Amino acid sequence: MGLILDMIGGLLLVSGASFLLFGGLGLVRMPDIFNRIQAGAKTTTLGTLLTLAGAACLQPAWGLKLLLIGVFLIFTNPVSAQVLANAAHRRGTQKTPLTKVDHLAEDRGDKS
Amino acid sequence: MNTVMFAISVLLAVAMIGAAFITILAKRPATAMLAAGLVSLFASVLFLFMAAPDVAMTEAAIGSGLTTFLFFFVLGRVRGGRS
Amino acid sequence: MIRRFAVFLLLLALGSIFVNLLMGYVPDSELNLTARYYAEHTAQDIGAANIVTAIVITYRGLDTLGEVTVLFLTATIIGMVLSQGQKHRALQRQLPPSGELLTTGSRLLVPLILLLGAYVFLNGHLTPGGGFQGGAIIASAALLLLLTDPLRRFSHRLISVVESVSGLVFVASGVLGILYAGGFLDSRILSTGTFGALFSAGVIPVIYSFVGLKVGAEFTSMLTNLAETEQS
Amino acid sequence: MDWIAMGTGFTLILMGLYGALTNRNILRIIVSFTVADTGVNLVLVAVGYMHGRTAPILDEAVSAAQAVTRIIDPVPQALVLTAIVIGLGVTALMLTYAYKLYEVKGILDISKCKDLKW
Amino acid sequence: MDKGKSSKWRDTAILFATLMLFWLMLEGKLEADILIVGTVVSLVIALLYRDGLSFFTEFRFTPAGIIAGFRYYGYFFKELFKSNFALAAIVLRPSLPIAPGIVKVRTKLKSRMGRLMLANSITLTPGTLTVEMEGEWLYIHCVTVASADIEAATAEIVSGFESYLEVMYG
Amino acid sequence: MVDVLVTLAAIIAGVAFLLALVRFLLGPTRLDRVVAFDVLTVIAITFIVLAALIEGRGIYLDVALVYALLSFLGVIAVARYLEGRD
Repeated sequence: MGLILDMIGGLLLVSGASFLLFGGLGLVRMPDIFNRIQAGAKTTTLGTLLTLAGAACLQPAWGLKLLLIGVFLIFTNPVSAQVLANAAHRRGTQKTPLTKVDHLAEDRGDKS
Repeated sequence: MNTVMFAISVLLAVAMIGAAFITILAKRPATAMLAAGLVSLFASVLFLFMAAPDVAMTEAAIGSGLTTFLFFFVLGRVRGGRS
Repeated sequence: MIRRFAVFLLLLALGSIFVNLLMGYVPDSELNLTARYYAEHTAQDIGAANIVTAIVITYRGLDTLGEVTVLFLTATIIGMVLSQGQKHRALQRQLPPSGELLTTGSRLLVPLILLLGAYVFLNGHLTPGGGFQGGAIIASAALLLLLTDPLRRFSHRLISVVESVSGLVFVASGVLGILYAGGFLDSRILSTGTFGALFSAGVIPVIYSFVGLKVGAEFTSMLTNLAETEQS
Repeated sequence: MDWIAMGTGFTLILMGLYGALTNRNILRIIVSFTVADTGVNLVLVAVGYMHGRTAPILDEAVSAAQAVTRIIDPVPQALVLTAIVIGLGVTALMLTYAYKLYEVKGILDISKCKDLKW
Repeated sequence: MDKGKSSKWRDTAILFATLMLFWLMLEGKLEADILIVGTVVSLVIALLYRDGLSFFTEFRFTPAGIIAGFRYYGYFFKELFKSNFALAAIVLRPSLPIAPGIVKVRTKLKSRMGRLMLANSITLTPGTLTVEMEGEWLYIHCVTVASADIEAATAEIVSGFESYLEVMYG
Repeated sequence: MVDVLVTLAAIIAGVAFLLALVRFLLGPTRLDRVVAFDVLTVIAITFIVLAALIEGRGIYLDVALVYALLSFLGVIAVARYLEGRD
């Protein structure tokens, strides 16, 4: 039983790290800042959550503290991503030419 | 098993030196400050690897959090008045 | 040009000294005498699980008192420097109002950050952390409030009251150490308790809590002083 | 690991000093100082590190009886703890004076401050 | 929002309970001294920072609300996994098939926590990122824009979470 | 067997770290660097958890907790500064 739990924990660790890797790859490959924020925010959240779950499988005694770190991450990561995206939009950062629509810019333009 | 942590420390050391290069060479002060925060962040992880969790926590809370903020605060004031 | 050359020369000399130091460095394989004493005696004498805390608060308590004093002086000097003559140049920077999400998020997170700070300094004798880290975390909560609403003002009175009361408690417990235990800042005026419990290690948790409050108040006053330069 | 940390620390000190001595923008000088500060702390902690030992905190993993053979030197850590906190105080003070200088003179370039030049 | 005095006190009580829960999770033990200190600390924070919100501030403690909460988290983690695999597929493909854009969608939620949770969930789910929230309008950046029409985008992005959150928070 | 998996996880996380570092070094705008900073902080949390597993010390997790809360603050401070001036 313990061995199976250990194996599950190890596999969760590896899959969490792989999601981090996808995040890093997305960060390098994506063409503009909004897409980079998307790659950064999502994959790091899930990757870290999986890593924490894996650690909890390997050391069940640490479960509560790991859960707490996970809760904090779920609430801080999207907020910082949103603030960053908002700042980027307010600064009028260059968007990739692939961009199709931008309702926010249209509405902002109307107001000011 | 310790080789893993050794390898990560080498990685962190390289990253710290790279970030320090950005700090002293960057054109804009804001970039330099961000890179200094990054140096402090990696130093904190390295402290933890050297079995000093107290120091790591101090460096994370003070070096990476408050110092970076203080710099940006003053930078905002200084540039805001120029216009 | 000549200045750059001088700098280069200086750094070269310093670098050669460093290389010498690095080459000649032999890591210890045994603890030295002081560290061995601390490692052997902390658990029985002080009752603190975190030896660094025992050193900071009890064995080297005077240094900590000096450190807190230096921080207090720094905060005071910053307040004095910034309070003079800020009228003649009104620095108006239009920071746009923060979005609804950041406002709600900060109202959600600030109590948790405060709780984490309290946890860090109350458990300074058991887990990593202590008054300085906890104080910095509490100041970060104030910082998050300032970032969300740049025009927010904290009560200076509250900050200075918290600061002076904590300083007084710190010194008073040191004096009580002279009266009831071995000397200034001896932590054994309360019983050491069972090893590993929250109420243990004598007066260390009390002192560290007040150090945490004091450091938090000092950092917050630095931040607010800087923040208030915006207004005039 | 201590070699790496020590070497990195020395490199950071040198780079921070280089930045502080060659830059003219006062904010850049202060940033370089913090980098050198971090380097000094790294060297100090690396001096206290010993191979194969763990953090000086006693819990289930390290009992009080085996502390002498299992933990690393706690004294440099206590020292560095103080150094980091005071470092923030010093940085805050420097930044305040930089701000004041800007407020009074309207410049950040240190080479243009010739009042006290001899 | 018209907040009465009793509702303010209710918020404080809920904040206190949440802080107490977090304190116990942080300590990981249940002993008398920990409970005493935790009560004091949570009480001081809850009374000092009266603006504080907690995860349960506007939560409806009805059976339907609690069931919706559990189902919401199940749905949320399913979407989180889906979003990550979708992003990995995009990133790993050499041609990088993206067509980004910022679209505008509408939400019916009124409570602050519900709106925050909605925005956070949208940020963490497939190819979407909340950029700004103004009144009933949400501006969302999408990696691949399906349709620029407001109603269609609302149905596609928001409605899945909104149905649960509406029951939970209102 | 578990050791091998933990090592593998550390290697993969290290590669991710390097990629994020590349974005920090290149980053055309400052906000790109901030995004990279955010990602690097979160990867540092993974490193801390791995170190705690390897050393077998649960107390290291407290540091990860402080990281999770304070990295957020650094990012918000920089983002708010960059938002304020244009």
